[in-house]
Amino acid sequence: MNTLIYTACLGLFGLLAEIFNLRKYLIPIMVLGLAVIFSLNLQTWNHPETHFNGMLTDSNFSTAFSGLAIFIMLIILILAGDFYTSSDDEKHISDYMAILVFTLCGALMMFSYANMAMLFLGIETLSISLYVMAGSRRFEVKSNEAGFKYFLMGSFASAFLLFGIALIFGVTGTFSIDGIGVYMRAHADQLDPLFIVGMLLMIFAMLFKVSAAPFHFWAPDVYEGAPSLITALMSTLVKIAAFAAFYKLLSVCFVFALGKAEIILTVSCAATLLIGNLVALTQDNFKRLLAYSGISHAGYMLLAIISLQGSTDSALFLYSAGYAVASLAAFAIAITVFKATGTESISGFNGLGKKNPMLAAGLSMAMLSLAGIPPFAGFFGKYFIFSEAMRNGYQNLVFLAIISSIIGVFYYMKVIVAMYSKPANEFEVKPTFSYQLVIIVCILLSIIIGVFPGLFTKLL
Amino acid sequence: MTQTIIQTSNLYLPTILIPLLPLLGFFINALFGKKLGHASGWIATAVLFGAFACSLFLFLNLPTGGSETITISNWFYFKNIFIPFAFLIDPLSITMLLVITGIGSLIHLYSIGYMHHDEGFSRFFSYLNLFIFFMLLLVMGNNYLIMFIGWEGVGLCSYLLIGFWFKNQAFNDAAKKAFIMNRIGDLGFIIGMFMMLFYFNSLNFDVVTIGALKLGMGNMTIIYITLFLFVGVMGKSAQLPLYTWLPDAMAGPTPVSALIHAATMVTAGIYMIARSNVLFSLAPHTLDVILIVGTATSLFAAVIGLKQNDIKKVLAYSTVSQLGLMFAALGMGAYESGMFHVVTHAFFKALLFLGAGSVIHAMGGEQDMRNMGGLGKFIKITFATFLIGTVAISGIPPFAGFFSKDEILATAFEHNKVIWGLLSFSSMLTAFYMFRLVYLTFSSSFRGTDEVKHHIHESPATMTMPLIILAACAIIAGFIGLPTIISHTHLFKNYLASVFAQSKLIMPAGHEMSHSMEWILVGTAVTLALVSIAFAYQKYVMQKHVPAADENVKGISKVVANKFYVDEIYNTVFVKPIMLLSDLFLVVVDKLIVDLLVHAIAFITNQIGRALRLLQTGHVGFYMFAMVISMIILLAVQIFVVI
Amino acid sequence: MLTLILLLIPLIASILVLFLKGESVKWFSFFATIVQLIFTFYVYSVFQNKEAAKSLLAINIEWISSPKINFNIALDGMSLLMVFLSNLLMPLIVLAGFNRTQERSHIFYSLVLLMHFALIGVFVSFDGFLYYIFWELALIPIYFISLNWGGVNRSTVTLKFFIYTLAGSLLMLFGFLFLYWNTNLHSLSWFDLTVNHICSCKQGFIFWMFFIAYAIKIPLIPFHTWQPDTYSTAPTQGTMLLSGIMLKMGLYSLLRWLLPIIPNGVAEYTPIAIALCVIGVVYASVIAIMQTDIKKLFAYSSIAHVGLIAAGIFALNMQGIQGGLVQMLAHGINVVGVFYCADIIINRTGNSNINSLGGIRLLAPRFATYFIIIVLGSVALPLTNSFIGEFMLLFGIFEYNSWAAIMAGLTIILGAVYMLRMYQKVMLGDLNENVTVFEDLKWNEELVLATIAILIFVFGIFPKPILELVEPIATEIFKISFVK
Amino acid sequence: MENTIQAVPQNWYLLLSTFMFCIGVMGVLLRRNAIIILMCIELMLNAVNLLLVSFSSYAGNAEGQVFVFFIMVVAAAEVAVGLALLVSIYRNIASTDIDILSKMKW
Repeated sequence: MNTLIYTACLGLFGLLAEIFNLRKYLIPIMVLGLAVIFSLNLQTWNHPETHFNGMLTDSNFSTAFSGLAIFIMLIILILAGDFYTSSDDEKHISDYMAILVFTLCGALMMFSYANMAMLFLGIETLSISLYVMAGSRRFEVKSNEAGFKYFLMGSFASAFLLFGIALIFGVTGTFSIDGIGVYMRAHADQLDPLFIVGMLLMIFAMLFKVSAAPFHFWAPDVYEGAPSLITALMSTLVKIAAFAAFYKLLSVCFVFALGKAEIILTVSCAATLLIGNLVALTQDNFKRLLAYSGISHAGYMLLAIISLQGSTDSALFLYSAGYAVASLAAFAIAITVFKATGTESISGFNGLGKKNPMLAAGLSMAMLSLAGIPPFAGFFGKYFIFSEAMRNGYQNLVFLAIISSIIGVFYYMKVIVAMYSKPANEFEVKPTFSYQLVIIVCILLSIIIGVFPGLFTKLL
Repeated sequence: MTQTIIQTSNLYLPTILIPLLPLLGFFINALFGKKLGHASGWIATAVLFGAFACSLFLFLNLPTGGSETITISNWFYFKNIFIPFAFLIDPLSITMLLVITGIGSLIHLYSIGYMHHDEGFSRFFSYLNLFIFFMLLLVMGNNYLIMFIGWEGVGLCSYLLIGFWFKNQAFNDAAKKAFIMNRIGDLGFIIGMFMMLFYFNSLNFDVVTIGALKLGMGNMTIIYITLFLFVGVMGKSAQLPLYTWLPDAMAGPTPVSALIHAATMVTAGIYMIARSNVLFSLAPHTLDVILIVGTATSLFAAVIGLKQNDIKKVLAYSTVSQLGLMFAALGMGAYESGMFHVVTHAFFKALLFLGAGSVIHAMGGEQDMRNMGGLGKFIKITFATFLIGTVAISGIPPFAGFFSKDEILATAFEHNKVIWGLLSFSSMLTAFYMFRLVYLTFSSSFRGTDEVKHHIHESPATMTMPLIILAACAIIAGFIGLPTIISHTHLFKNYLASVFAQSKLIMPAGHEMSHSMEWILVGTAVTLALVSIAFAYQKYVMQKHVPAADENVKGISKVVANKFYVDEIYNTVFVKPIMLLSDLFLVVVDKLIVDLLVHAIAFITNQIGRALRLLQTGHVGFYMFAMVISMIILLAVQIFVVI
Repeated sequence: MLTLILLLIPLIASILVLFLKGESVKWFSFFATIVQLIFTFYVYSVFQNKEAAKSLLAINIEWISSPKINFNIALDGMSLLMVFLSNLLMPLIVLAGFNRTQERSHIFYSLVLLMHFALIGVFVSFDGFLYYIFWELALIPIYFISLNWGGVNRSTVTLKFFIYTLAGSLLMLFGFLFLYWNTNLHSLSWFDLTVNHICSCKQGFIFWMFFIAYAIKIPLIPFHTWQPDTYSTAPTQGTMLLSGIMLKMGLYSLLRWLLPIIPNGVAEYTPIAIALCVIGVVYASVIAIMQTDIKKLFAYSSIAHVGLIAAGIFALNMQGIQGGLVQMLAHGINVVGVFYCADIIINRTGNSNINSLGGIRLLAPRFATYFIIIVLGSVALPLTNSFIGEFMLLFGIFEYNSWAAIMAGLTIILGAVYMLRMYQKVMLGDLNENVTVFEDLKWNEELVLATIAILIFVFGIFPKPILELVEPIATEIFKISFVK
Repeated sequence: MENTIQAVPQNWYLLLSTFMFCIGVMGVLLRRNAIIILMCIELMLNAVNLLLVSFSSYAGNAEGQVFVFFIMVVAAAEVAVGLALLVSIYRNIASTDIDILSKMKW
């Protein structure tokens, strides 16, 4: 709870910084602040507490995911320093920073909500900030389009979420997720149809938020159009927050009625895996490629959501962490390359292996991690999720996931092949210090998670 | 699981020295040959004489009818099967040892002169030594696997030596052909060994023999084993249908032809059957097969020999024919007769080849008899020794070939009259084409160019010495096996008796042939030989007939001269289809079917991706529409299917 | 502990080599591999002393608690043989590169050593999951080696190779997961899996998951199409790694992770597996006969040879298993030899078409001698290393089915056909106009080839130590996997 | 205790708000003008509000009504952001037709 408050304060400070003319020092201060918050967050470890009359709860689940989210935001803020360099950006830097931190607030709420209201608020805080950030390149039509598409579809989906919440409230008379859970346990065999419809509507809305097929349409367009840094944010923090919220929703509220949603979840999971991987095969734009890859990752994570038993939560966490570090490394490198070459196409990476071997090696490792190849974190995430799904008897889905991972390797390799075997283009690519730092840290983390996955699975 | 055997036998040292000496010679020549120059030839010859001395030692010291197993090590084992590295010394192997080391050392000596000007001098001797090593392993091993090592090893050396002049691709082709044809046989040998392993759990000769005796007469297992072994033999001893490599093998230097392709290696098959005599005796059907194959080969090769013009090719076909004769003997269960012919044949055929080598040496490399003639005047020693060899092979008493051949023919007469007729006919042909060879080469006048004529000279002493020794042997060797009509002690048979004792028990010999009958047979054989010699004399000396140039040969002669087109038939039936199959596999199966399938999967996946991609139209209206529609469908499915 | 050191030496060397430059890179790598080799001999001496071995060689600590994964490494005869093979070949592979100049050689050798690490890991892992990690890890360095230092068309070829093998291994992963949750011990430890078999009704399914993975890696037809292209495109040292050691992973895995784990499944599908292997032997041999590209020819010949090994293993008898192990060692040595010879030829003449080569023996007699020895080794001439193995394998197949043995035995003939044809066209005859100069061997090349030639004879003449090394474990595997 | 809200049976509220919600959805799907779509989304939210209020009233539980306030606040924020985005789009492409916004696809 404290984490949330401090983060909100940090956001406010960002807004106020403009007044004190602190633009120059803003990012370091924010980064420092987040680092402090990160360590404060650790204090809630093993101190489960409930706040605000049961609106928020701190649990190890929320602490772990909060830590991850804060870490991601930390990285994003470090990257932001060298990302927002144009004069227009300079002017708005404090706004951007503040909104980014508010995004984090939304995510934190989504991790620790204990009430539908907080879930809704969290999602909306997160989303609204992102609508703004996605459209923040005011003079670029692409950015506008991305922001507006995201906004339209996001609020459309929110309406379904709300309608679902309302129906559930109507049946159970409470917004508390524990209360709903208790109701469900009591009425597991004869559930009110209204309740089921409400639950399904909520699931649909959450599927939208995690960009699962067939509600994934927004993701590629928005990822492509949004500024690269925001794409990085969306593909990591937002996705993880949505999944954590979704997981919590299902595991606390709906766990006894999951049979009623099984077909939807299974179909969605399968479709997400296939669509994400298959369409990604044909992409030339790197961001769009990562968007589809993100969709496919949503498919794998859905597998964890479907299994929802035993240590699925730690599997999900490990997967999220692995996915996040790899994605961040990939985006950090991609942003550098985009800046140097002025194109977001994969051809921009041509010959990177010769021009800047370290960068190429980093991206290769990131790609291998995303593709799920040991010893990188991505592999272990997948492994645990598959293992959990297998344990709970979803062999066919696991098999499908395996097949789609094979497909997935194709397009990750496409990038690697471009870097190492295509003739180099003339642009010089040189990452700034902060980017180098981020890349090294993320890759190292990816390997560390890969070599000692036990450290992370024991967290939950 | 290991057995330790302490050797106390006084035969141990000479036994292991026999193969070790040539091996040592090989290493010296292979590693330091370049530096040694011509000394390497002498070293190679010396080690072989050493081996010969050791063999003689064994011959003298092994008690009559005894046998000794000399174990070097337990080579390896798996399951309950132990394969020792051990040598078996008994009369049979000593016979072979003497032939190999004796004739081998003479041929080495001869080679010093013959190869004197060749740049690969030391290489040649290293190969020869290696060959002797493997050949010795072949005949000394106490189990089939050691025999097989030698068996394949001699094949390798044959390959290396046939293709000795590797600049010439035709020679290389011949070498390759020899190796591959031998390998076809080797597969049969290996399968035979597997069957022995499977049924007897051992490859040792004694164990296998005991096991086979337990299975009894006419058991299908033994028939299969022996048939497979015989496939191996067909390859190594150039029997129908795997004989075609031997004439081609004449591409190698002539001493090689003498040593490998006449005296020793090609008789390995006879040795193997003689060694496994109990097995074969227990499989009468296999013996019939051997008899038929041997007879057919003998006749077939003899016919082809009639029309060959290359001096070495004639000898090669004669070798094939003689080998056929030996197999016919084996097929009738007359193992001693077969072995006897091996020995005598080794002498006179080595002599003939070396003589031919001397001729070729004199002619400066020319091998076509049409370009020779009248050489008797120029190279007298060669002529004289060659003539002795020819008389011996033709079966004129009292030369060596007569005795051994007569023994076989006599057995054949007893066994089956048709076979006897065919073999006699083949012998007659042999006498004819051998004398044809002699007349064309040595009598009448020289047909070559003046330049060549000027060059003709007698070979050096290193070459003529072996010729003389071999000629002497070719004259006297037959006396170790005098027929019963002359003497009652058949030295050779008695010496080998212990080896074939068990076979004799299994298939008792027929009644003793009457002396008068045998005299008639001898008379017939000699008469036939003399008639064909006379016929040859009439045609090639009186009429001075010279074979026509290749393009003028017509009709049946053409077919014969072209070896019945067997090579061409093999080419069309086996080689071409395999090449075609290879291309088919690569282009159709590999590239088109398998790889296409792999690529098709990738392609289809990609196409599905492309199709699905179009769903992403970019219109936010469509997106929301799709969302709602899929929501409705999913809801409907969920509600109506589950609830 | 010793096993761990064995595992760590290459890993540490792989990291250290990144900081070096120039010639020192090669020397350091060579030094590291030699140290590793010497250490292997030490381990072997410890291993011979069976009592001490158990505690010194095995490590078993928990790595991840759920799903339970242990860091379980150990050595038995089979592992030691494979480790020995890797460590024997590694110095040769490094040495082979001494007279070649490579861009960014420190990365190259780092990858080579990393590969070494992964390969050792595969052979010493006794936990299925750990094994899987190393199995996959081995793929990455070789992929980058081929991609970066490969020849023409490298991006497509290596991609195909990567995806193909990865597809196989993911199926294997599925198999492992299935195994884990469907056995009642919930453990992937080899020692548990071999005792506690999964219900035989599910074994057939797992068999295919594993079999396809291994069939791709080995490769058996019809999963082999990645191999000829990859072998001919990869840089020589990569090809040596791939053919010499990496494909042994597949064969080793058949013995370690297929036969004893799911004996019933194996027994059920053995006929199909053997049929595939034997057809592969003949098929690949026949293709090799008409190949003109020297590296592809060797690639197909390798398919034939490993097909034979796999067939022998699937024959499920002692001589098949033991012969397979012996032959793995032999094939590893020979195949590295032939590919190195091919590389020397291609490097000197710039030509890999056997029809436009010829007469090299005239210019390089020493090379010719080594080459023929290696060629004879690979056609399994007696007293060379592959003879005993091939003999036992064929006998194993024979015991299973005599017709299969006769079919597989055709390799004896066909092997001679294509190998001698190749040798004749490349080395013999008169000089081809494309070959004008051909320098005889350099010191490092001679050292490599001489070592290989000596090894060919040493293992051919003294097979007993190897057979004895693998006998206990082969017996164990045979006992477990033999189903009536 | 009767109150004005409860003068109407609860199911009617449910039907009405579902109906309103569906009108909103149809509007979003069928109209092409961004502003009208925005309005339709507001309509959907209001349908939810109505539903929550009625449920809250029938259950005698004020939580629902509190929730409505949250929704209203969020909706206001959303509209503000949405309109701002719309303005900047209008500046760039001089249109509010959502179909023109299809630069990014496939």
